[in-house]
Amino acid sequence: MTGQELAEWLRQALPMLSEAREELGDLDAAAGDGDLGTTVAGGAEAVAAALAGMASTASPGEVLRVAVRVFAKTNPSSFSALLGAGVLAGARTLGDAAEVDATATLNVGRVAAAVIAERGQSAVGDRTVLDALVPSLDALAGTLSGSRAQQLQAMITAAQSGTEQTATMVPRRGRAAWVGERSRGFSDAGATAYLRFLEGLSRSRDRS
Amino acid sequence: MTGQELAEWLRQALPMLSEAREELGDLDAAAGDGDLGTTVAGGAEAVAAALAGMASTASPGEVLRVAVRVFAKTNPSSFSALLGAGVLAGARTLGDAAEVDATATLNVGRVAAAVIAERGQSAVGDRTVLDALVPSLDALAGTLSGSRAQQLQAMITAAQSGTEQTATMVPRRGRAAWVGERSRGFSDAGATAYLRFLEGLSRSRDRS
Amino acid sequence: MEVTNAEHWDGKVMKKLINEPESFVDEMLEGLLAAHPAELRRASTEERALLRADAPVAGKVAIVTGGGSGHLPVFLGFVGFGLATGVAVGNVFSSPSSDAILAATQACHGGAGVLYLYGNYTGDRLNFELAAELAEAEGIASATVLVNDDVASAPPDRSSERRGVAGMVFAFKCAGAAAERGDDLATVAEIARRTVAATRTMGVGLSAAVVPTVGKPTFVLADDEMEIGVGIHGEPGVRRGRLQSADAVADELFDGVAAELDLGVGCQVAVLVNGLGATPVEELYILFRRIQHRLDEEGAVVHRAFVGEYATSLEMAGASVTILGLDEELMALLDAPARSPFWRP
Amino acid sequence: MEVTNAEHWDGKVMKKLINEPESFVDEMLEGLLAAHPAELRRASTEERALLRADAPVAGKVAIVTGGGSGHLPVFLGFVGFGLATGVAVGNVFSSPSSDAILAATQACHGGAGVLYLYGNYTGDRLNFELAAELAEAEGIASATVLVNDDVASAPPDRSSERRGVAGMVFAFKCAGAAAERGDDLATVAEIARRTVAATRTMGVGLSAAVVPTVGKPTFVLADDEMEIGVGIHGEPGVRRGRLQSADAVADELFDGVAAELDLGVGCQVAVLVNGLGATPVEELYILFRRIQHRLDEEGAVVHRAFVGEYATSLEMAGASVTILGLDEELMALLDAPARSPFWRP
Ligand SMILES: Nc1ncnc2c1ncn2[C@@H]1O[C@H](COP(=O)(O)OP(=O)(O)O)[C@@H](O)[C@H]1O
Ligand SMILES: Nc1ncnc2c1ncn2[C@@H]1O[C@H](COP(=O)(O)OP(=O)(O)O)[C@@H](O)[C@H]1O
Ligand SMILES: [Mg+2]
Ligand SMILES: [Mg+2]
Ligand SMILES: [Mg+2]
Ligand SMILES: [Mg+2]
Repeated sequence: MTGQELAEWLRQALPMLSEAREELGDLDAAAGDGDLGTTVAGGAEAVAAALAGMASTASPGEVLRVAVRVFAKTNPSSFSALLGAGVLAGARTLGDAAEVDATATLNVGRVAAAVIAERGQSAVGDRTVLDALVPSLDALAGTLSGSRAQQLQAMITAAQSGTEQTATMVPRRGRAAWVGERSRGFSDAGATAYLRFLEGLSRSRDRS
Repeated sequence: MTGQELAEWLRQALPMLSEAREELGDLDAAAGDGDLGTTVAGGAEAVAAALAGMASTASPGEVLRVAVRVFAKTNPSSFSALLGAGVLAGARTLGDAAEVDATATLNVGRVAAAVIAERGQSAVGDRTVLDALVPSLDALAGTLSGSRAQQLQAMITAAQSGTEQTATMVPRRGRAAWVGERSRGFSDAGATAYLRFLEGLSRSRDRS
Repeated sequence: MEVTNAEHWDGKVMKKLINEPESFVDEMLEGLLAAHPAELRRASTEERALLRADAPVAGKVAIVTGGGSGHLPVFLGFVGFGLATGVAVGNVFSSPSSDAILAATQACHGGAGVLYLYGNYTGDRLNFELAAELAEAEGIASATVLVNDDVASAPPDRSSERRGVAGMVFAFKCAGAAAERGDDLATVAEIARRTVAATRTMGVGLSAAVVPTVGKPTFVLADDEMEIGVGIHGEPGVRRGRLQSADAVADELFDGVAAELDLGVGCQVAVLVNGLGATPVEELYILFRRIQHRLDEEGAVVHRAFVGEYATSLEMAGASVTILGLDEELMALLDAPARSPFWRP
Repeated sequence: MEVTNAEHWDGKVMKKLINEPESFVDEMLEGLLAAHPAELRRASTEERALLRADAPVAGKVAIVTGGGSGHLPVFLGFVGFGLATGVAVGNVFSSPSSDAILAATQACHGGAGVLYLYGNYTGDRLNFELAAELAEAEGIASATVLVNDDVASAPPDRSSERRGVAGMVFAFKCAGAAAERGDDLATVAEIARRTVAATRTMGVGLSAAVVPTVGKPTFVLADDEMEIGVGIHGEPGVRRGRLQSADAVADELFDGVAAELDLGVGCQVAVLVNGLGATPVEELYILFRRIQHRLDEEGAVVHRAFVGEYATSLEMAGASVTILGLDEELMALLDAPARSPFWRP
């Protein structure tokens, strides 16, 4: 996939995040301060605008860098700062390569997850975005030889089950940690945001 | 009637004003700031306590002076200040006389109404307590030869009709004046308070 | 411990951090005096009369104010150096007693007379007049200036009936500075009168206050309504309408106020955007932004801006806009030093 | 003109004096800078970085703070002489960007290093850390002190996870005074750390705030409920219960705070009773009254009391109680002169 194709794919996936504004806000409110809907939906809209204005010659790494910088800057927060640091580091693994494939994507994801865990001092099981991200990368690793549609489906299935499990976890990181037991029954907002993003990518792919 | 009889009569009449707390508050809120329920009910309770503690030898003038001073001091406001100034001046006409009759009462009322009108720069028709007070004094003047029950009934009838008429008047005095047309349909709170007081006197008389 | 303050209306509860509603004012005063012992004290003869700690100030005109509680910082927040000398404190939204006014007068009088400076409300006027008569009988000379800055409370030709709202802050400040610099009673009164004459205010209410002893709101606004011209006791305003944007509201308040002031190019003004209680100060700055734009259009110069809570109505949501047209002398008096627990120099 | 800010929930409308929810912060800043032009300015490189007008102050340690909007006077109200030097402004209840923090850092740096002093929130920490790295690369030395005064947000053994609330006001004041008197970076940081270590806060919420871009409350309390231990973003507290009397609430907050302080006979403390936004200051004084009684019982001496709005949560009703245990040096720093649009000397 070229940079231009990646930009277009992302651009069509982002409206899914706008649609999730209220869901994400409510989930974040159940455990934290309720701003994640604004962070994610507002960020997605800004990113879509930035991508629309990008040169068609941009590399996939460049596309990711621009997208995540705009996302992190639009509505700074824990989620966008962690995601920003993670994806920026991940995008560095792509260098200036003109194309990106599933293996390269997996690298980006692994690095991003590691940076998020390090900066956030968090791990799988702490009720964060990592509980959806890490299993989805494992699923991608298991379907590297499959079609893109198969890969995405496997990632979604894994992220979905990871996200559902967060509803049973007691949060240990971020604002949600103070709430403890109270958030039980609600999925983690960041994990849900990531799941919706994957679903957006899948919907965008189906359309094109 | 002796001072002691007057004190007892008043004391038994005052609970009627406590019962009217909400009605008076609501009426005052429709046109002003809604505090008349507190002023009148709170004042009545304080007066009842003060009367209970009075020497049995107090003259009717003394009873009135103590009652109205306590009333004015407990919850200072337009109504209590006007009533205070009016009744204090009225009570002065009684001197140290050991008894008070209907004619003397009429004098007290006339003086009180005049002082209220002067201090309040108001007249009958301005949608104030005067619209109940003045007609009720006229009624008393017309039944001076009747029984006390007849006098009181005539006063109530006149005060009632005067109070009802205030609902059609545009206020020209006090906080209510700013509301203008808006208060139409609601009786004046101060006039209603006076009417309830007369009703309390009648109820108290029936009981004793 | 069960709550004692749970009056119900429409299924709602009075949600306040209070004890017995009847002790609201006295407990508030106790807390206030404990918090500011170096700045405020009570008159020895009366609980509801408060003074700046160094009163009486010998040889200077004393300014005595007062009114109902529930408007902090008004009234007692404006007792201090370069401001009012003493205050008589009423129940919530009710006049102080003439006893309290007289006690404040006696304790404040420094031999140069007393200016009574307060809002134009019948109840307050009646009690202040009575106290003034009694003080007079004791040989204390006094003058009275009523603040009537609220343009929404009566038309211009009946402006003497207008109520006093947030604009009284400017009157305290200018008259207080005049008294502090040693002006005589007639001059201090003239300054107060001049300040009031050049001050106009108009407010908007978004929700009503609940008086503790009443236990339910004085008025009810629908969820999308505002009351333009509301008074600081929740008195109904000039119209009730659908909630509008901050800029549209600021325009309506500005127009009401500016219509009666002489705002020419280069004229100097002081602006006060006042919160009524529950409205965040962030919103007040959004209102001020528009007022500043409008004044820029007129060519008027904002000499000083005040944005915050100065005259509140308990937990009412809403705001008011006050403009004071300044001459050279008022400008100097406004800038003169002053200090109270609620006023920063 | 129709209102643009009428999001509905449960049949209710967001009742605010705002324009487009998205412009809330920028319009607020525009109004604020217009109102206080002599005291505050923007960094030339970044709209969301504000500085005291005379920054950088050569040779003195700069203090840079920041955080989400919606808490006025926190954060930007504590930028001024004897307080913080600059501030990075985030969206409502959200972290400022690292760009804004870096811009504030560059514009504030007077050659003696920068102290980052802000509340302990993950998002803020991540962005401040990034900015600190970038500033470091430009040769700007920095130290960081996180404020974590809220006892309700984590147990004592996990106090490093606690969030920063109203107590940060004391940290700004003491560290700001240290910087102003010329202390070096290590000393200013030590003062800040010492202040934070001696500061504890606990709050109560009676109603929730509505973030303009969200349009509905972050949480919903029943009409007779309160949230003990609520955070300044409306984060749930330690327990939810029936509304209680002011004295009972003050006792619960005092007990939570005092348990971790060494309040002996004769010890000196500063007390802050802070309003969260919609609660009338009268009620804060009623709370303070009880806190004063409790401190009297302990034999502690209230060196200074602050009662009012310092760290708010938009229109949330509620309050918090902060106590700072003072040593000789902190006492002097707390009393040192300071000035900002929100801080009176
Ligand atoms: N320390 C952390 N490590 C990993 N993920 C985190 C961490 N803290 C928060 N998150 C993720 O971010 C989401 C909340 O993001 P956001 O609302 O931006 O936080 P905040 O409002 O506290 O700044 C959580 O649902 C979680 O998925
Ligand atoms: N100027 C006046 N003259 C005569 N009566 C008046 C005057 N002003 C008010 N009142 C009476 O007092 C009542 C209101 O009293 P109150 O609630 O104490 O006034 P406020 O709240 O304005 O101090 C009115 O209903 C009216 O009957
Ligand atoms: Mg959040
Ligand atoms: Mg009234
Ligand atoms: Mg308030
Ligand atoms: Mg407020």
